[in-house]
Amino acid sequence: MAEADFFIFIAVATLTAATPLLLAALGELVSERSGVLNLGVEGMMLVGASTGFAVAAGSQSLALAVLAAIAAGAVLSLLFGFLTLTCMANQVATGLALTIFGTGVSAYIGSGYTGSALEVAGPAGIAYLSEIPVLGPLMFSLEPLTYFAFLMLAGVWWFLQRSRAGLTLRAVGDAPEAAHANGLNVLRVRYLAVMFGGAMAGAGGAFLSVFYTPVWVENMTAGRGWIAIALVVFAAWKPTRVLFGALLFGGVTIVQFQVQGINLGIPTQFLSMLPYAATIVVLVVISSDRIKIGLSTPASLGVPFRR
Amino acid sequence: MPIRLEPRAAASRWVRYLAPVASALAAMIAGTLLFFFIGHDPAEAFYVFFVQPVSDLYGLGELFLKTAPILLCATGLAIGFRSNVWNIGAEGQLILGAICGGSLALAFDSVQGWWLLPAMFLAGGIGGMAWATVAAVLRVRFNANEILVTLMLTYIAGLFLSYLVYGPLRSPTGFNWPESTAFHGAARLPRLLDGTRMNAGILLALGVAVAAWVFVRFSYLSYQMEVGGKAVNAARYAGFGRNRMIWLGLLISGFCAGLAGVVEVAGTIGKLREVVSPGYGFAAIIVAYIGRLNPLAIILSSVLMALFFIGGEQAKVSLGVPSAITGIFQGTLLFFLLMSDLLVSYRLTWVGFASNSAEGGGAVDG
Amino acid sequence: GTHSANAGDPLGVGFVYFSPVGDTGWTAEHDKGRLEMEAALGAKVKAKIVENVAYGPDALRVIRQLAADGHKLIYTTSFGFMDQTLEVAGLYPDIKFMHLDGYKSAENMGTYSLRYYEPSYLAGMVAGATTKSDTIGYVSSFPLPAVLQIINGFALGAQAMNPDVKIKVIEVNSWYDPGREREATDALFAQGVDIVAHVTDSSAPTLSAQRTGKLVIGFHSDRSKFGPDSQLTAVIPVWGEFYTRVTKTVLDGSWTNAPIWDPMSAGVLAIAPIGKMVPEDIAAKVMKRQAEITAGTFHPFQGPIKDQAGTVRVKDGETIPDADLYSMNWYVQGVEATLPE
Amino acid sequence: MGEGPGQPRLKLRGIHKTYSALVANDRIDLDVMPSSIHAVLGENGAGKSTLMKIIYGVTEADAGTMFWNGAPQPHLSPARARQLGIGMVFQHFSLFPALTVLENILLFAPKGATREELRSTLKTVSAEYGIPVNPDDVVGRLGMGERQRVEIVRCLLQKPKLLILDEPTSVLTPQAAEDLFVMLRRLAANGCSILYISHKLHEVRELCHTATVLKAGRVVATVDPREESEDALARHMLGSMVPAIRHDAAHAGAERMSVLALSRDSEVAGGVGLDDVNLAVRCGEIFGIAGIAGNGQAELLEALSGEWVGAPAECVCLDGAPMGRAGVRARRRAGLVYVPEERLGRGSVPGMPLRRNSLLTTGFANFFRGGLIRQGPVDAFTRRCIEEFDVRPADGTANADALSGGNLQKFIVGRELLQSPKAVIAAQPTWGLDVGAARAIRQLLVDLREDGVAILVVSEDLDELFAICDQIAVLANGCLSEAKSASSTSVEEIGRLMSGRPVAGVGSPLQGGACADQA
Ligand SMILES: Nc1ncnc2c1ncn2[C@@H]1O[C@H](COP(=O)(O)OP(=O)(O)OP(=O)(O)O)[C@@H](O)[C@H]1O
Ligand SMILES: Nc1ncnc2c1ncn2[C@@H]1O[C@H](COP(=O)(O)OP(=O)(O)OP(=O)(O)O)[C@@H](O)[C@H]1O
Ligand SMILES: [Mg+2]
Ligand SMILES: [Mg+2]
Repeated sequence: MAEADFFIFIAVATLTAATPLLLAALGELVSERSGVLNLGVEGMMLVGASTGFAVAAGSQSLALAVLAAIAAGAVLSLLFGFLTLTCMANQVATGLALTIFGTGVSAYIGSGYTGSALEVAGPAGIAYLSEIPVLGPLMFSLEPLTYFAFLMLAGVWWFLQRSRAGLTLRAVGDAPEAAHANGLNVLRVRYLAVMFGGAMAGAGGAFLSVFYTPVWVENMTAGRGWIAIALVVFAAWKPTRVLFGALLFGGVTIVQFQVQGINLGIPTQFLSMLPYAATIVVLVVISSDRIKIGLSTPASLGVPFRR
Repeated sequence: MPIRLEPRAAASRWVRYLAPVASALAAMIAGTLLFFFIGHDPAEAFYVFFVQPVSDLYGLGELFLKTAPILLCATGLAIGFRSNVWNIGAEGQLILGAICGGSLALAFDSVQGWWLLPAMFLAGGIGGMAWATVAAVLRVRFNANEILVTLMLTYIAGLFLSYLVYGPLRSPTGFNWPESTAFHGAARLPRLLDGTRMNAGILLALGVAVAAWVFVRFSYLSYQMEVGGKAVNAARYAGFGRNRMIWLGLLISGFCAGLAGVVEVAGTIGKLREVVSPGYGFAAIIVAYIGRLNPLAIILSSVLMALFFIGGEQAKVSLGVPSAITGIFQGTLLFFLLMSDLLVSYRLTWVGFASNSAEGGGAVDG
Repeated sequence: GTHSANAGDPLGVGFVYFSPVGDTGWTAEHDKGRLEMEAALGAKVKAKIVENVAYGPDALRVIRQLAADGHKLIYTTSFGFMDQTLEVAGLYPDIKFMHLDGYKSAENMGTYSLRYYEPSYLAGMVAGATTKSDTIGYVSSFPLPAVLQIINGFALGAQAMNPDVKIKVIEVNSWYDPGREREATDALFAQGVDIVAHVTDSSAPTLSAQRTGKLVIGFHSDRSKFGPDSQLTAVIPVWGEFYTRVTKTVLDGSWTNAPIWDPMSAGVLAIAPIGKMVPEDIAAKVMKRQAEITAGTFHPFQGPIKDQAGTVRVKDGETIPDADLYSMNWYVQGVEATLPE
Repeated sequence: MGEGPGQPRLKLRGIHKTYSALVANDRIDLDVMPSSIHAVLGENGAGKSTLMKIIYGVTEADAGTMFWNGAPQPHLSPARARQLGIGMVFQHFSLFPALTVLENILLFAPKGATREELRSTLKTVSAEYGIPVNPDDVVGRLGMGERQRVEIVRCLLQKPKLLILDEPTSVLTPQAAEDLFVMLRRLAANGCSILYISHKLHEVRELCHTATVLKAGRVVATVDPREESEDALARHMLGSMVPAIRHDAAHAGAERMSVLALSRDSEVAGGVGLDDVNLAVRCGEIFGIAGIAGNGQAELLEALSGEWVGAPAECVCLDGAPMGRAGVRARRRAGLVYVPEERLGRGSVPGMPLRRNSLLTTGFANFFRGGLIRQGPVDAFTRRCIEEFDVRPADGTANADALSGGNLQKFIVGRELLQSPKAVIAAQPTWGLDVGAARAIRQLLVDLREDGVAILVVSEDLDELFAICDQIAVLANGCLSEAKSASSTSVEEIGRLMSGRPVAGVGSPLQGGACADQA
């Protein structure tokens, strides 16, 4: 039984650690499928985190906090959209600038909240259902945003594969000139996609500061925004594969602490390197099939569209 | 919209030079407004941020002290960026440079030769280059995106340095604190001016920048790299191997960042410690852009960035402004610059509200 | 420019913090202390703080600016400011500098730190008496002597109440990283410990314990409001006491650069009120031991003490010399962790 | 409203469009009658595509009105145009390569249309017009001809009343073009109007009922092309006679460039590899390789130019020396120059001025000193290139992307030919160029041949190949047919080989099976 508990713990912890990655990566995936490479995920997550925390601390409402974080991420992505879509600025450079800007803005928003924490309720989860053995804790004791992330995963999958709007989005990412020539509003589609990316990054950030720790601290995303971008590449721009990537990285993060706890004598710094090293390894494995990666990359990714 | 964008036949030379200056001015105005809104006298804030830090010799020394590592990193990055090699892990390469250069200093702590410093720089440069090599191999051989790889390697480098200073390189006399022994005289960069901390690192950085300018402006190799950056197929057609360009872009920037690492540990810090850079490698990315990837302009933008750092600190001490403002400021500056890029290659034409104007035609036909 | 202070002017006191002043945690406690000091000394002092100052060379400009602005006493509240404090101290011989947790000093620069291992021993007693799993988790930051003192003190306290207790340590390589602190805490709970203690700065371990219904020993601040059902007790500094005393010595001219390593008896350390889940008799035992420590009749590192390998480090009947304590680089028996060579 | 017999279906009045100082359409009036196949002719940059895009609502005119069945249409957009019954087949960029055929069609289907409905309508329409398409094919894997069929079917599904085709035949074999004409005539017979743009004047004469000629954005003539000669049409367009290409009898010399048993796989997804390709080009000879792009052309060109060096050295020889493993620049030093198909982004670097683009492939010793570039000699070379090849604007500081396709092509050809080559490879040298520009470039190649240079031309345009080549072979499905002398073969024969079919027949040209079919 103890073993089972242990594995259930690992599973729940992995799902939880994967949540912010899943959220941010899904947003970035949609943005990239429309042809816009937004490297500012880290900055948008941070602003989402600090805004979410500030609103949660002020209003005591977690739902309001998440909504505010979503709005903050979307607003920041709008700035990115204005620069890259309307002003046709280089997307890589603008994304980097957004990360720097977002880091500063988040630190400013959060400056009054350092060291404070949100009071947590008891164990999270859905009453009664979470008490079902094994399945209960696995399925019904997760954070609300984890369910939301799964909902979004299904939603994004449905949107891209089944809906007309999703078809339009893919078309815009594939051949914006053709889309424009046929009367699709490329910029509008891309603005919306970028804003969705920002909103999801904001939600991912809020998950960290409002549910996960729940504490605000500068730079608290600690590279998760970048890992989310990497996940999109791993996933070959397919939503379902993003889930596997997110679980893998959530899992590595959790397991490295377990390894420390078991005390194998590996220097802790090396264990802490694991998630980053794993990112590189998986990136290499996925990317090395050039033809495959080339086929699944949205054709216009990173290329500014001029009307 | 009453304004229409029209492409210029040749990028405007005037606008090209004026744009960064105008962006910097716009960012400063935006910054002062920002101070106004958070309740500070904008004039005072402006003075504290941009003038006070450099109003005496000591301050100027600090300015150049900070300029050196930024300039080194940014110069190297610019060369890579010109060929679309997105090394954003100069910070990690800087750390590796510091580790290699610093280890050499520690290994020869009883030797007093003049050659020690040059050897440290060589080791540091090679260290930075080695770190960039990982990204280059993975990019060339396995097609792995260098943005992500160099960034992940930065986190790894930081942890590796942490491991070293808690473990093998920890000073035996430092009560187990995570620091190496202090470097001895021959392993330290000489100070240039009494009463300041400014050291010879700035001379090295300036030398590298000028050399980089000659390289970028006149060399055939740099021309080839630029072609690779602007049109991959044209480079292939011309026989400029893309892989060679990726290697060069990463190795040069890695080498420069490694040098910056040695400048920090042999100059400013004087030992190895957990943190050897407050983000010079990341700041350098913006600096390279503000300098429009031109090494001479990057000298100016590095000084500007150093001023931002010091001014931000000064504002924190004198006005109690949170240091987050500096990041906001840097981001704003970069935004303005990116926006002004538009004006270099497009002309804004006022077409008025009345006319039946429209967006330009799509590139539907050749 | 440099101000020359008149006799009647208040004493300018500068505080350099490495993180923003917050609600709880390291810097928050220092700043609470600063406020108490100002309240106690009134118009005689005028304090100024600079927060979020990065360790290393950049700190020099900040410390120097505080000195140039006429502050006559400057506290630099983190080890990372050591070299810079020393350098500025050399430039301003008539200003007094106090650096926390370092080992370098000068004519006008003293060092100070607190004997955290004493309250930590007491917290260990609480945990050792409460644990049902006989294993207690520790979320550690870095394997520094100051941290090892705390963990070892804790382990000895726990073993005093329950000889079978083991301590599992996970390092998060940071003083303050709520995400990793949470993950480490959860990992420890998953491995079957029922109590986690930490030498990190955030409330994440407390929140984690509260959420999972487990127990926690707080650090730096009394975080019972975040863990009303989970905080057994917490190890906390009382800086107000300290800063008032030292600032007074500068005011009356009795300041010296003699290193300060204050014990509990100086009133600068405490444990937070013991939680109601701990039985009265145990709490009483702990309070009795606290009295002994304060009275100087008990030393947590009182032999015999064996290290992990079983080697006797402190012989029976002896107490550990301060010098050994200060450079401690070993764990006591029962602690499960590896130290870098 | 109403659709009277005498009423034009489409009526343009005073359509005006400027780009900065440039007038692309200058107060254009145009009437298109029901059932008429109406050609729009003009040299490069005359404003034909601009006008079509205005009709389709992609581009908004500065002034002027469009009438549809007599009713003015103030706010046009592609969606509105499709509603009216206007369909457009663009020359490029109008399909989405990553989507399937069905998805491409679904994208612009009326609201509420389901995949299943579309699938069945698609089946009916493609059967009705004899255009086979598979709804589940990913467009990116289709050949150019097939893509165009998808595009036409996409228009037909909307039951268009006006179909616009902008240079549709440049990617078709003569037979496929013939099939297209049959279909267009059938459409017209059913009452559909057709606007047809082409630089191939003989096609226009064969197909169209009316031709409107544009020059510098203005309508200069409206004629019945069936009653004009090609020269007369060209004269309308250019305002002057187009000199015929002088082409003397071959006096070929020694073998200069040869390919021996070259086989390779393609490196792009869906690309066609090469299967045992053999060819030899002699001095003073133009060797033409006909075929539709995507049949191994890119792969062969890469192997010849040195961009791909995976073959044994003996597979490619220059002047008898094995060069299969030599890089691009080594081959250039051996006297080989190459004019690629893609002008911008391959033959030249966008965002770089011409004076920097001159350096791309030239390596004259006086251009360099110790690894540094001497801009002086490079500028002199650029000026010479601009003058001798009549590049407009005559400004070395203009960016490559600011030049029109024809002028950029002249610059690239000039840059290559001024290097006194021994051998020239030219891919689609006049693709998309108007009659005047095309003849100028063809003449340059012919002149070079007179000087004893070996020239290899890869082209889809059989008129071009027959106008200048001495030998012609066909590359289809990665196999190169035996070379025939141009005088001993015919457009029909080559066309058949291009479609990969030994005899004329029905079927899909590009799915045509293995190489054995050609034997
Ligand atoms: N979006 C645009 N911005 C600026 N100028 C344009 C734009 N589109 C077209 N032009 C210019 O307008 C003129 C007419 O172009 P258009 O494409 O209509 O010519 P065309 O007759 O179709 O030529 P071609 O035979 O080469 O296809 C050209 O000089 C072209 O450079
Ligand atoms: N197209 C050219 N024609 C003639 N000489 C050239 C050409 N390109 C370069 N060169 C000369 O060759 C010199 C050597 O160039 P480099 O060594 O870089 O070529 P390479 O790498 O050997 O070429 P490749 O890899 O194609 O063999 C150049 O400095 C230049 O003077
Ligand atoms: Mg056209
Ligand atoms: Mg070579």
